[in-house]
Amino acid sequence: MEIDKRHRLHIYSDEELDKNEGEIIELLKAASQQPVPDQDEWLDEQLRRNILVTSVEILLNAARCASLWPVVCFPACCAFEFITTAASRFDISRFGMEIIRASPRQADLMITAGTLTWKNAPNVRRVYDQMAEPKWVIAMGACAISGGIFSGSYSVVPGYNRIIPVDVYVPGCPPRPEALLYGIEQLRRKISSLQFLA
Amino acid sequence: MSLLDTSPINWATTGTLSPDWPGGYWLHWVVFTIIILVFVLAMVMGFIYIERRFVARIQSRLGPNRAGLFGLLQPVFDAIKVLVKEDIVPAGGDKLVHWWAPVVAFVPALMIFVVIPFQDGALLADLNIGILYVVAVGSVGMVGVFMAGWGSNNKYSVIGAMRAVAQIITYEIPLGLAIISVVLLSGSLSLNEIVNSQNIPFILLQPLGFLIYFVSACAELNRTPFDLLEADSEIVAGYHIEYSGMKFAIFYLAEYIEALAVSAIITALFLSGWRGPLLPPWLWFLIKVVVVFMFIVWVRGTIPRLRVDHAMALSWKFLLPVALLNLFITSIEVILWPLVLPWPIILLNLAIMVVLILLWSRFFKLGGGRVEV
Amino acid sequence: MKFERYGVGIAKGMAVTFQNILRRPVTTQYPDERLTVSRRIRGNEFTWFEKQCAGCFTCARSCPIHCIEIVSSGNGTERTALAPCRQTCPAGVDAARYVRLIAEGKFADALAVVRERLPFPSVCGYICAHPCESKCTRGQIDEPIAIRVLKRFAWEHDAGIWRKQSKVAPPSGRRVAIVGSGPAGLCAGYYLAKLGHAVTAFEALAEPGGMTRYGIPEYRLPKNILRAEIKEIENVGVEIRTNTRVDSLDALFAQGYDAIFLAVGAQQGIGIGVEGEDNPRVMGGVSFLRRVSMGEKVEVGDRVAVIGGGNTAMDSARTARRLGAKEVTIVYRRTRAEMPASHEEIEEALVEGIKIYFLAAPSRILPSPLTGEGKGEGVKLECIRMKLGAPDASGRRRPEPIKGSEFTMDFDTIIAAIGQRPEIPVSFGMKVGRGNIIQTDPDTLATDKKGIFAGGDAVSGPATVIEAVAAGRKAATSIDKYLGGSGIIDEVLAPVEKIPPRVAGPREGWRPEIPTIPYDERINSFKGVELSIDEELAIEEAKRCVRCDLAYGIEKFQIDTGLCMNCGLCVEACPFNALFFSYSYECAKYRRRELVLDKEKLLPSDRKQISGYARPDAAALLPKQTLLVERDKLKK
Amino acid sequence: MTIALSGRKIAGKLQEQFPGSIVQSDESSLLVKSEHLLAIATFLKTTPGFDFDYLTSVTAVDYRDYFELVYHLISIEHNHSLVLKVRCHDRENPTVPSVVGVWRGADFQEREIYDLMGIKFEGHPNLKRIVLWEGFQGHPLRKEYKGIYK
Amino acid sequence: MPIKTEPFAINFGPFHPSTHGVFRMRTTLDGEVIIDLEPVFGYLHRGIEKLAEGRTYTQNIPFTDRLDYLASMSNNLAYVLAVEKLAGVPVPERAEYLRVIMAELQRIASHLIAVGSLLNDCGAFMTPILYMIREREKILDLFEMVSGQRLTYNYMRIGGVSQDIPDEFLPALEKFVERMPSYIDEYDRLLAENEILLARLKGVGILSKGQAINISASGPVLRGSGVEWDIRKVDPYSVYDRFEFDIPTGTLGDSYDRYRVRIEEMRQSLRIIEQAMKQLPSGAVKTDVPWLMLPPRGEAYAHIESPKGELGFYIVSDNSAKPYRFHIRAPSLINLTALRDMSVGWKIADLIAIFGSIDICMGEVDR
Repeated sequence: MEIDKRHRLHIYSDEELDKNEGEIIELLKAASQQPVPDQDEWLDEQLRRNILVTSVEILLNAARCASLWPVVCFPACCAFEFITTAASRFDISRFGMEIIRASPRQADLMITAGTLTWKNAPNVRRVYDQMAEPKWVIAMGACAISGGIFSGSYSVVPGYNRIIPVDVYVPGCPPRPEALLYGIEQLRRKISSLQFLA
Repeated sequence: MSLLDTSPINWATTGTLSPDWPGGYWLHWVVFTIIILVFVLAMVMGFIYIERRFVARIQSRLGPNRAGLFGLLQPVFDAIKVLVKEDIVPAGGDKLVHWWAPVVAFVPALMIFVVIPFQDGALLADLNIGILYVVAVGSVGMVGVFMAGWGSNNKYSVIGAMRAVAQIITYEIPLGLAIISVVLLSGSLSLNEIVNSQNIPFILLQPLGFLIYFVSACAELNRTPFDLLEADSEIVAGYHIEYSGMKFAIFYLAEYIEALAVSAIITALFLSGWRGPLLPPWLWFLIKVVVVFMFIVWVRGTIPRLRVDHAMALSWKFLLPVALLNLFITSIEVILWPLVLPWPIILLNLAIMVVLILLWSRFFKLGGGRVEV
Repeated sequence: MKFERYGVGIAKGMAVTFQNILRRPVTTQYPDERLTVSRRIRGNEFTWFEKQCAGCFTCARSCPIHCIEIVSSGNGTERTALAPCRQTCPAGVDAARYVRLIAEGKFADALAVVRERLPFPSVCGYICAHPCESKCTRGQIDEPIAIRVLKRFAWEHDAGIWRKQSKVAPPSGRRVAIVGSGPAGLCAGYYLAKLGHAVTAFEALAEPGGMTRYGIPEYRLPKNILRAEIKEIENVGVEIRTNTRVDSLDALFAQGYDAIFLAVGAQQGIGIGVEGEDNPRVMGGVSFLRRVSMGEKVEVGDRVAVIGGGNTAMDSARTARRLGAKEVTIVYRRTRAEMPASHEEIEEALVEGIKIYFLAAPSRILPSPLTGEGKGEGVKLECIRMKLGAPDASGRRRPEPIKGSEFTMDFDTIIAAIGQRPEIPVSFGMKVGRGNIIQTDPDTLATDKKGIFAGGDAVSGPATVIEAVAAGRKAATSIDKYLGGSGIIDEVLAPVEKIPPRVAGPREGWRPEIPTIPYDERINSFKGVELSIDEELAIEEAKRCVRCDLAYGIEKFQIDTGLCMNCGLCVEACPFNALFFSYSYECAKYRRRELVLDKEKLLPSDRKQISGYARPDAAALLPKQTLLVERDKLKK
Repeated sequence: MTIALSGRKIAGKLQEQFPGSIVQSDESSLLVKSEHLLAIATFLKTTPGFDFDYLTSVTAVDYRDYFELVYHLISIEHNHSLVLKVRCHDRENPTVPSVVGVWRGADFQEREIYDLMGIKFEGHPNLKRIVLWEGFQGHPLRKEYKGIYK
Repeated sequence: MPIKTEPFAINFGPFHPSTHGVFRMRTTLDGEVIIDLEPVFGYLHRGIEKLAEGRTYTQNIPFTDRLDYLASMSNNLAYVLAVEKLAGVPVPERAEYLRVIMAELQRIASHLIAVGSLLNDCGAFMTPILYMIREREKILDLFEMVSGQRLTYNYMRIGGVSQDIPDEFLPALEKFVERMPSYIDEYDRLLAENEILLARLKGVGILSKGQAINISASGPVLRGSGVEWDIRKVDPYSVYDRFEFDIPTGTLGDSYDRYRVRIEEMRQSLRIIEQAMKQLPSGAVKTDVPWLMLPPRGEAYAHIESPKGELGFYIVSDNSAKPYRFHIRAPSLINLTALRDMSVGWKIADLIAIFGSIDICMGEVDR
């Protein structure tokens, strides 16, 4: 099977791709100097008004809480603490989070397990955009919250909330599986107080 | 006699429909469609739950136990959540093909249940070419998968679709040959007849046939060891990468409905359907279906994934010749059938199976796999 | 690739998974979902003890990512726990306070603080063995504070304000006799004189000062400094009679003394105990130093051997070097780590070109024919190689000779500085224990004879000047109590100062180099080796002090757990056990701001489980203070 | 034990082989001129006595007025090691011959040095940034790079 | 007449389930066959070497935890050995033995993840990796007892170890060392002779002995190709010369040999731990080195046998409290030079298997 080399032309050359990627990164870096504010205004106002959520919403929220499917976002050390949480000893499949969907389309929870660098930021942003609504983000670990030990570096984004809105922050480096389970508990409490159909 | 006092059990045992059945054919059709839909959806929910709990048990963990009692509501919640999620259609993809793909994949899987006998005579249409219908409809689902692969404008899904088509074509043939050897024994194509003729479960008479059928059925289902289709470690999620929300739910259900169909067919063909000593026949049917499914799940939890060319080579070079030999041996046995008692035949078949597998695997070469570039 | 054993491998695999189906799942079930973690976990929650915290910024400075933010209110308050330097000083000198006073430039007050506990600030400034510097907290960070040098600096900048506060009680009519005018005797005499007793010190030799006068060579402690100190003590009323050897204690009692304090020191050198020791070229270390310090011209020749590893050996070697010896070799039977001499002494000796033979001990001394040109008979020293065996009672490893490893060296003089023993005349009738030291009651230093006390090297064996002073203080207290007084000898000389505000922590940076005279000037002169330091260098050095005796009020103590990486370096760096890691890790939050723990959240209000990370016995270390001398009530 | 060969002994042998290529050699390392680097490298790799066939690591250090490249070489059968150093004093565009031809292991390490330190390697098959993105200004590991926030 | 096919480029991009972190392979495929492959790194480049120049020697220890985050103890050991070699700090006996025990436990934990993720990439639906993580949990408990953390231990200090082991550590270690061989045999029964796995791994991604040495591969990748080169034997550091253990090496240099070498190394590590536990002396665990120590001017290169290969630290000091240059010789980065030669011509599924058998850790590749 002789491969026709001429056909390689329509594939972009490597230099071109790298240059294009470089521009995207520089654009994103310029655009994301301010962190995305935590969506806590509506949380307070929600709890203050403590109106009853209609029964349909209770069912939908319960369904959403019971089957949160995390997307594959495993840059660094927190990834292995997340895998250990998904493993046999601290089993998150008990809460219905077993299927780690590799494709963002079916996932609805992004657990950012690892340090975010500027080179990886556009990809994280693209994966977040590809995820179907309603989606949530748990910033896991000190690097995800504030850049952690590498916060001063020239190539590390000081916290995921510069790129994507974050729902729950789980501190620790890496956070213990119990801390992550507690973080997921917080997220479930946040989801069950959501109001969609009003 | 009104409908109420004729419970389905004695009504079905009267063989063909009693003449004074008020609605005639159409009422029977409506009742049975409802039974099939209810049976399929309930069993699929059950299967999802069984699979997640059983695989969890294999991996010494617990599996979902927080949603409802013992986690029984977990599949329900999964379904609700997936149905309510946002439905994304990829921009570059072929919208029409993308939209229709799940339907084309889902409907054939449901149509298989028309000929599956839950009990003697209790099936929607007792086609006399039942098993041929099953094989024909079974492979239509693949068209849906290919449409999904092509429609979602994603390189991974195209690779997945290509692999699916290649795999189905190669495994149709051993599947068909295994079915033919069963039909030889039972003498009729209709599933109801096959089950009735199974005084001895065909698995004993046809161990090699069962093995070939089971392996090819796994390939049809894209379950491990043949889940090259959505091998999530290689091509992310195969054909249903770009699907989310309702369309993904349909694909997810289609996969499990096909599993249900295959286990139902296996019980019908090899494990003598509803026949069993004590329990009511339809309960036997359910038990056997669940047992076969758990075996499939057990295989899924243990065996690694075959490479594409290994899967093809396994089918062309190993299953096909062995299936032909099996067919040849079965035909000889059918001729000798009336003269010899069944038990020596069973032992003979088992011996043939072992000899054939070990002998043939000596010649079976998988090829290096490296292409000089 | 052949499939000859088709299916066997797969079957085995299925068997293993089936086996696991039967095993119990390992998932941790609720309620013990929260595992019992080890006592030492570095979780995500801090516990901070405000009382323990001294506001010294060490934790903030040790954190690699600066996630601890401390705003100090600057007003320092006394800490209940004593500073480590003050705890280890035998005489209890408040080193932290006087270093702080120097940092503010109040040198006279600093000397007053030293004088409160120490009658010889200059002597200790020059030759103290500074145990305080070994325990200095700053030593854990980079290098300890140069406390001895600052004490000498304070003495050189004395404005004499301590004299105003120094009171001498009216004469109490009782008379105390002190045998021996070493540091212990004079210190006891000084305090007894201030309490009004008539003190007379009897010195056998020509000048008072004991070991500091005759044992310490000129280049380490200039004689005029010592004479000035002793002058101060005489001003208080201590009468010193030199060249009067005391033979019998009863004679003293007969002369009307009510109490006697034996402080004869340990002047007698111990012999090597080898054959041929009586050779005229062999002399004792102490006697060699005494003859030199008396001004006698001792002829040592070109090659000198010094046997022993203590301070006396170092002094003899360096004195020999100054007397013109070309080649001085120290023979010590253990290794460098076990040498009792202080670290700087060994360094200075090496700098001055003195060679040290480790793991070698003298086995024989033989007269050898003429060595140098016409310098009379030399001496041949035969040594044997040693190797270190199991540690003996004193914790140092016992050297064992290696058979047949003798080697000989030729010298002009051999100085034996193995050790010293007190020389107690039998006429005193004292009960004498091992090493010829006087047996006394450790707290009151009283001997078994009524009215007779003993202290200093005579009781403790050869020890440092500061320990002799401490013994002198203890003897003064017990003698005063024996004579019916209150026994309180503490006095307040320094004015009570307002604690200076300090917002930032101690100065960063290493200990400055202490100026010394260059190498070639040292050889044939007895000039003082260590030069005095100027003011700005002293203030710089004093600013490095962590001030462990103060606790600076903390307005804001914040830890950003969103930034913190649980490395535990801050908990290890904190010298005051004020910061603990505990392991309740339920700390996920909705908002980034809430991850910052401030003072209220950090206090140990409800936390029971304090983790043991870097504090193995965490529970035992909770707020508890260590007290050497209970707080000076007089100060308040 | 891996015996670390002293630079001086090796310098003696290399002197007659490549006159004038040894700049300075001391107990632990051997400094050579960058023009002779490739020749010396192949010589060290091929001659039977040395057989330095395993390049452990390539490092660049910025000593403000010159860049120094440190090559740690090991011979697998003789189990001895050598430290080879090369300096380039030009700071605008420092260039050093690439040793990828001799040891392929240096490929990524040289690309990383080019990326972080800015030293170009002639003869490197595909010299471009490895860990940073194309549009990045400057080379972070240089001493005068001050891109750090805290 | 050759079929006219058209190659297409595909990214096994940063977010791919089986690229062990954020590693991207820009491959050109012809159908399933790989024509060309270019690894792209940098998605986890945090600039540790630049940050380390701004912190003191003790403050740099937490950085080394995050280099190869699956083998933090080995990173600590390598860095601390380099600084001790530079500053000439003596280490007490007990600390040396504790370091050996921790390094070997870490080797087992790292190999468990390496083999587990290789088998997971070959498709056995997470079962082997979950078994191996179940055993790794026991090791993590031991580490948590000793250092208080589960993954980033920051346990070793310059001049020894930060704290002595608690008294419940040794019994737990004995129980672990006695039980672990039976678990390793269980993994072998589960998959080692599985025909499908043999077909997927045997003869796939061959790296010859000469090629392995030329690309200066190290660790299981080098030993898989038959080169007997293990720093613990060849250039013994710490007290490794007091234990006897042997070095498993492969023959063909294919993915299966590398998988076997890792399984055997786990057994050897257990042997070392047993011997170390018996000879563990009592005494101090740390010489008191001041926090801000000033090593003398000069440079030092120390290398150890980390689970991934030869991990080296090259530290240049200018007699200040902070290192002048802090370079890490990352075994994963250098082992990746072999990826292109090994995988061209194979199919996608083999690429994933070969990549899994090299066992890299992105924290170390990008630093």
